Amino acid sequence: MLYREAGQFKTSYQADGQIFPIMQDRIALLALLAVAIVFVPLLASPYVLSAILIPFLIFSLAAIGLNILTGYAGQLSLGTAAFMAVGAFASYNFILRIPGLPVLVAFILGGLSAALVGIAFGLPSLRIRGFYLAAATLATQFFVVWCLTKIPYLTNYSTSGVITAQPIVILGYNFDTPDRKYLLVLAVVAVMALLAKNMIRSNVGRSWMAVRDMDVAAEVIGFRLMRTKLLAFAVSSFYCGVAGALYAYAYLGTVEPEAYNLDLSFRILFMIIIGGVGSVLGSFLGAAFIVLLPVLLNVVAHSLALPTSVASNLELMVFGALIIFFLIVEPHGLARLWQIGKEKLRLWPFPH
Amino acid sequence: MTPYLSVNNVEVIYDHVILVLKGVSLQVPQGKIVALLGANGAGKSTTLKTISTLLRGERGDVTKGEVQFKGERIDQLTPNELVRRGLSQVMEGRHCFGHLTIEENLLTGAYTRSTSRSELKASLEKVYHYFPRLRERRSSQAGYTSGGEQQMCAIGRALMAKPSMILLDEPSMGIAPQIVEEIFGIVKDLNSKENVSFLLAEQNTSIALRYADFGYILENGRVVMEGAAADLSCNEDVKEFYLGVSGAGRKSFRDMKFYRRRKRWLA
Amino acid sequence: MTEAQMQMNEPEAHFGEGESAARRETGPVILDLKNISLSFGGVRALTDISFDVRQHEIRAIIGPNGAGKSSMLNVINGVYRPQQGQITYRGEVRKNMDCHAAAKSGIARTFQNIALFKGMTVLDNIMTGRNLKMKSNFLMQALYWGPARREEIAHRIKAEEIIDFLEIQAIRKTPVGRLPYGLQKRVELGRALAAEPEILLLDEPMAGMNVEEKQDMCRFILDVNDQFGTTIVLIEHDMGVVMDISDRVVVLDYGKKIGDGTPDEVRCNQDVINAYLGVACS
Amino acid sequence: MNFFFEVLIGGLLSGVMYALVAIGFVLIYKASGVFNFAQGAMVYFAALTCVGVMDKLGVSLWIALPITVAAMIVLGLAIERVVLRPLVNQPEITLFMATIGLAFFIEGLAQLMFGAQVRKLELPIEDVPSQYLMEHYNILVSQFDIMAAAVCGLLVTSLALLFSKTKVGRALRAVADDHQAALAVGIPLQRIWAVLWAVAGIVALVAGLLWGARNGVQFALTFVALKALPVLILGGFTSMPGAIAGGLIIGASEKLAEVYIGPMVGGGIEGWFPYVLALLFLLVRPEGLFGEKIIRRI
Amino acid sequence: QPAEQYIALPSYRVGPYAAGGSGFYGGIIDYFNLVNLSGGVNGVKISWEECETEYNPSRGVECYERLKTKNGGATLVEPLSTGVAYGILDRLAVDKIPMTMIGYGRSDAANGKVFPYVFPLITSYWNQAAAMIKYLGDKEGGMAKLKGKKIVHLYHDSAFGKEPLPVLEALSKQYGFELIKIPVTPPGSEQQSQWLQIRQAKPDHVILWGWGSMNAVAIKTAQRNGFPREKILGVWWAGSEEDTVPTGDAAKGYSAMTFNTPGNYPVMDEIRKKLYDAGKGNMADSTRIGSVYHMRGVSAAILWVEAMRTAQEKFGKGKRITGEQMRWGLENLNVDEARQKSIGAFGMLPVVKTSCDDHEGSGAVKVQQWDGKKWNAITPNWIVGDKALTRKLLEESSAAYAAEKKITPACIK
Ligand SMILES: Nc1ncnc2c1ncn2[C@@H]1O[C@H](COP(=O)(O)OP(=O)(O)OP(=O)(O)O)[C@@H](O)[C@H]1O
Ligand SMILES: Nc1ncnc2c1ncn2[C@@H]1O[C@H](COP(=O)(O)OP(=O)(O)OP(=O)(O)O)[C@@H](O)[C@H]1O
Ligand SMILES: [Mg+2]
Ligand SMILES: [Mg+2]
Repeated sequence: MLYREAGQFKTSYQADGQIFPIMQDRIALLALLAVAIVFVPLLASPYVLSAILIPFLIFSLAAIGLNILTGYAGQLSLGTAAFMAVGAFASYNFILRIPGLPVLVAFILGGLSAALVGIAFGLPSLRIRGFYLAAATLATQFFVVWCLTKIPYLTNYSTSGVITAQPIVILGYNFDTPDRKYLLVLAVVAVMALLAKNMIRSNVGRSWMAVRDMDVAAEVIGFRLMRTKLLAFAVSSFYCGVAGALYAYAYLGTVEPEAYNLDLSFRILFMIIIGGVGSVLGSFLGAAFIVLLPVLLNVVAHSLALPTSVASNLELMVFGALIIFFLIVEPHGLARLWQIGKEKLRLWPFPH
Repeated sequence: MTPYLSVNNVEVIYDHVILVLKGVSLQVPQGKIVALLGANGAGKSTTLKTISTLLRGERGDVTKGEVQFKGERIDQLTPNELVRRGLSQVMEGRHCFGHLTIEENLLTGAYTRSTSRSELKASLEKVYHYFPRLRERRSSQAGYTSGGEQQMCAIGRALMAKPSMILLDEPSMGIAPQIVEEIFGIVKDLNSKENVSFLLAEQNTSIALRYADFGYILENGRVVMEGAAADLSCNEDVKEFYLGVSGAGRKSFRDMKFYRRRKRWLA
Repeated sequence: MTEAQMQMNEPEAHFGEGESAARRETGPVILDLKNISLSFGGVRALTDISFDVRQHEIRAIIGPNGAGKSSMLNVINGVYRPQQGQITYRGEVRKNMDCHAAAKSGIARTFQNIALFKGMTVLDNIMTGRNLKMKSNFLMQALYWGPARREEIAHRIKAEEIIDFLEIQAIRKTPVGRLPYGLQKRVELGRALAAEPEILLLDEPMAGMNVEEKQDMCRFILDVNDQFGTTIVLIEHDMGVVMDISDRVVVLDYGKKIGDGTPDEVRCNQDVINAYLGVACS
Repeated sequence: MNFFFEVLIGGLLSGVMYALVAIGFVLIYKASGVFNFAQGAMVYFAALTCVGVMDKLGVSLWIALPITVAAMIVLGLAIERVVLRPLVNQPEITLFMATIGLAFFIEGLAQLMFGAQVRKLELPIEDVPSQYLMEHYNILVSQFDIMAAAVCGLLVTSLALLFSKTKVGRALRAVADDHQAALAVGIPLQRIWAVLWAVAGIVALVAGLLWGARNGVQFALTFVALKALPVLILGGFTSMPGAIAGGLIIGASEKLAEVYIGPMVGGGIEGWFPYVLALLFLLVRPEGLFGEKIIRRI
Repeated sequence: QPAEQYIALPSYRVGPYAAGGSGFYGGIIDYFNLVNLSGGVNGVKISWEECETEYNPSRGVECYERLKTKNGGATLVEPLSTGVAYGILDRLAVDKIPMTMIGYGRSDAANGKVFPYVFPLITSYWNQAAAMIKYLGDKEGGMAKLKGKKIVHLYHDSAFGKEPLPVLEALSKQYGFELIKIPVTPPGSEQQSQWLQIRQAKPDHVILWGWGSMNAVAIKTAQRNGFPREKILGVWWAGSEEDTVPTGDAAKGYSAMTFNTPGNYPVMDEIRKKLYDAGKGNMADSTRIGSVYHMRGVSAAILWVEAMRTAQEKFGKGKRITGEQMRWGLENLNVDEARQKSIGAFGMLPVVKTSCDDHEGSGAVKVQQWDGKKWNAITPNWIVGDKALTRKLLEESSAAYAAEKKITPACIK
């Protein structure tokens, strides 16, 4: 009986348009944020911070980016990692070449560069659809990584094409320990997730979803396909670009272009599909799932004391099997599962 | 007499939470036409999908009750098995195979039959005879044909399986009045000549009751009324809400009153 | 020949007999189609069709299946480009429409095979109808602040009016994919209305409804027509509805126009009876 | 000029090898609308099973082959039962995703059974330049490639006939359009899918044998799927002949590009060039050369 | 309970590089077990934990972070993956855990003043490249004979393949041979066009700078195009059984670099006898004992164990040493011939002697050739290339890194 909508009347459309119309949800979210900001850095070990939470947040951000494109605007993309790479390498170059440029501004510029690349590679989406487009986005993936290995300027003429992220210093404050990095990433991700939520509940978001659900009808209603799709590509790439920059600066440190390979694109794609296509919450759930599951499996496999090669292969198999299992249980992802859970809770204790 | 098809106290839930059918029971005797009437969202299509076991693909679950066809339980069978046993469904909303031509669409309908080429040809001819428009469009991809043509195609496709019982979901939707009459003519024809039984969900109540032997009225997932078709069409409420006639005969759509009296069965 | 005659006859026909026509005022011609021809490969969907629509009238298009009715609507709002012909809309002559321009100049429509945005809620679907009226840019929307927020709320109020009007308050937050067919049609009408169109094109808005629901739908259509003066072009197979609510009727068959006039005229036109109605007028 | 022809022919023949993998994709896509990302893993699985059986049981290729065919059939049946059946009528992307999960599973399974080390696979035909062509035309073509081309042609012809001429073929195309309606007309989706995936498994085996003999049986075989993708989009997901045509075009042009354009831009363009080429093609024909048009009608 | 020396092994045993990973880590663990059987390092047993990285940087970092704090803290780490190594490079100095990069990674990391915690032991890519040219020169009959020759550098188009370019280019200028660079896009499962180009160019030598499946394909494609394998010289990542066996006879006559002399050694016999015969071997497939990757793993483990010994001598025999002390041990390593003999690995690897300036410790390599069944060393002596040149490059490159990272180069005492 704790989770009830009843009795919470909305007296204005403004109140009804809130991101979390149910009060319990709002309280829960605020509590979660408070914990994430205050308690987590105090209590979590550096391992949890730097090996679990930071990548989780970064991947969530990239997943939100991909979700904007694939989940909301319906354009299946396999080139996420390429946009992340653009973000990272562009940020690196901006900081390198513009002395005194604030790091956050560099991240934004990196994101914008990714957005430009996104627009360029989004152009074909006006004609190409579905899996054809997905396969075509691989062109982005391979081409961008190729450019990064081929153009020495981009890697500051490092012989092997590897870049080393500069220290993150904001207003003289050095974000060098796991907890500081964590807080920075958390702030960026929280703000950007909020912005994404806002976009999705206003006209841009609706235009994306309209194009996704039925592009001909969307056009008849007055949305411009080109503008809508390209905007989706731009915004999505921007998100991925910032995520890519964080991936380099707050997580890996020293990176080669190969770190942004197809594999990464696929991992982000898993996240949104497992988490829930077309759901910001799903991006987080999916990222958590994909980051945690292998760790969990690894730990379990070790505790079983299996021979390592058997354990590794079993891990892979269980990972694949779990993906399938979750899809069968709920094809719309963890976010839907969550939602159904809430609906059940709302009806509780009556079954229907 | 055991009914040909019987649905006993079926309860259906979509998505684990949305309860749609709340204990529906109905019977179709052999060789009869039974109409299933009801407002939008009453659960007619859901009932038909429950019978043809197509619910599984739409994340619907039958949580209670059972369905029997020719005296056997069928709720666990596959649709393929059902079609083989003679139970075909025409789905709501056409569902033609867009990339196949009209003729190929029709031929897939005969998938379960292992017949000679000439027999197949005869069946095809019969469908073309019923729907001359299809003959003209036989080699166009179904995805490009008009709404009505697709509807005809869907009905024709079900006929190709030579079923002994057909579930028809809104056959008249989007069809020109003349053809609607023809479709019902075909239904009657098959029913009387080939002893095919029908369960039809239909919104065009007047014509449905005209051709049916028996009718059920579904509201909010419950059967609220059942009876011989003739009796139903005399019922005051049915007349007012489903046939659009009340005391003073048929009313123009132009001068509808804004407030209506409550249906008696809701009382 | 007959076609030309009919066009000549129209004004009188309009204000002549027929109680419905007499009672209603319609304005000047707002949309005029001349000699439209459209074919797909070998299929001639429309052959040399001309007709007009007057402001504030309810214009029905009827005809057998595959006659080209939906294609006609598609031509009017720019989904299909006719090979020949000319469209005059509000005095402007064009060879063909372009979807976006049509929407912008006040043409809205519903579709025969419902074309709602399946993954969105009813409210969001209706809000999409208002997109052309939204001005704030996407950065403001992302911040959801100031003008963008005010705008969103203003439009929300409009959308709620439509929801009230169509009596679908209870389902506003339901994803449309889950709704029964009839309600989806209603939502689609709502989405079209949200654009506050000048001309509303309705493609079989009452298919798959029972009489009660059709009555509701008719009431909505008539109300829109009355209250907002919206011109309506309607395709429908239910002759009861067509004859009762439309001012003038065009009849198509095999892509050709075989009749045009008031419901009563059309009902007694022998060509129309042969091709479509099947029953002689009483 | 001779060099040009060598590059061209070499490219065409590589293209055939790509097509071999693409056929497996097309088979499944055309017949069920599933974009099977596990095709590469199946190729690896098939080849590894074959050499693994030879190794572990110490039998010859001719005995290992039927055993592997049986294994692929079992795999196909299992996939239908466990993965596809519960996912009937789900969105394309969900099915696509499921095949990625499947790919992981199959890769893990294969390595678990037969180990991760690289093995050699020797077919009775050697991968050396054909003497005959060398002497008579002074053109260098491996006899292995000629055989691969023949096998590929045979597969494509028979599968294309299956689709266009038989009742099952028609049913398969119907399934790809609309699962629910296919069920409604009584097409036994499950049985058909099982058969189909078994056949796809056998096609994967053929590809696996040829690729494995060429490159060694190793994990990297799963990557040949990446080579097949541009072939697919160029030829069209739904066309068997498209797979061949796409393969030839991609193979030839990527080789020519690498040799003649590559040096100008620093080389290594083979990775993205086929994709960009396919993309350009798609701009003209969004469904690939021979793919079925995507129907967008309202 | 006696203290254990804990080592973190972010390994990979699935995925495209599983063959190499399982051999290498198998070798390491086999040697650890062997040492533990005889009582450990002065009584200190070695413990270790593996974590599957799938050769993927982000999983590798997670593994590192997870492993590093276990069992009282890791004192050494070896990911055998350039990407993973880069991902944890910055963390090492903070965590005070040394990392070895045996035969891979950035060559300039040999400068201990800039990379105090990184040890590209035995030899780096730059020294390998220099040694390759030295070998080719000797084969031609003197470095002067290289003038006018054509050498193709067929490389994996990634950081790894591009790493030797500065050295090769400098040497090409110095000796006047023509260097033709032909990249292969990873994973390199199709190389027809590259080999046609090579055939067209008619080079005197081809350097095969490949990794993973690319190598077998290269050899096979060379055969298809009738290019003699004798003219191909691979790097040490292209010189294992995994690269040649799958090609069948095609690899006969192909040679490659190595830092292990193929052959049998007492230490390998011991592993065979004490571990595998007792069913305690780490590798599933016992035919792979003594394979290139396996031996490479054993060599790595030998060096680590020697570093522990060295450190224990300074910081207390029989005590568990810390990461910092391990770092010191690695930096003051001296595995000379006598030491090798006593281990039972004489000649199996070059003499390794490290210092703060030189974290590499050797730079010597051998060339081995595939006879269709196994690898045989074809250079009796260890080859060392132009070390002055590589030293110069190393200074420049590490100085640039230090500047970028704002590090003041200095030796840690
Ligand atoms: N896939 C689904 N998921 C959730 N709810 C559904 C689904 N399909 C149908 N429903 C709900 O089930 C109820 C009954 O729907 P059904 O389609 O059976 O009605 P119907 O009587 O056929 O209506 P109509 O006359 O409009 O076709 C409706 O309220 C609908 O919202
Ligand atoms: N995009 C298209 N490509 C090919 N043929 C088309 C296309 N659109 C319509 N047609 C054909 O044009 C003809 C007219 O179709 P239209 O949809 O306009 O019919 P309609 O009058 O709306 O029929 P219904 O009442 O059945 O909806 C049909 O025969 C149809 O097959
Ligand atoms: Mg229905
Ligand atoms: Mg129509």
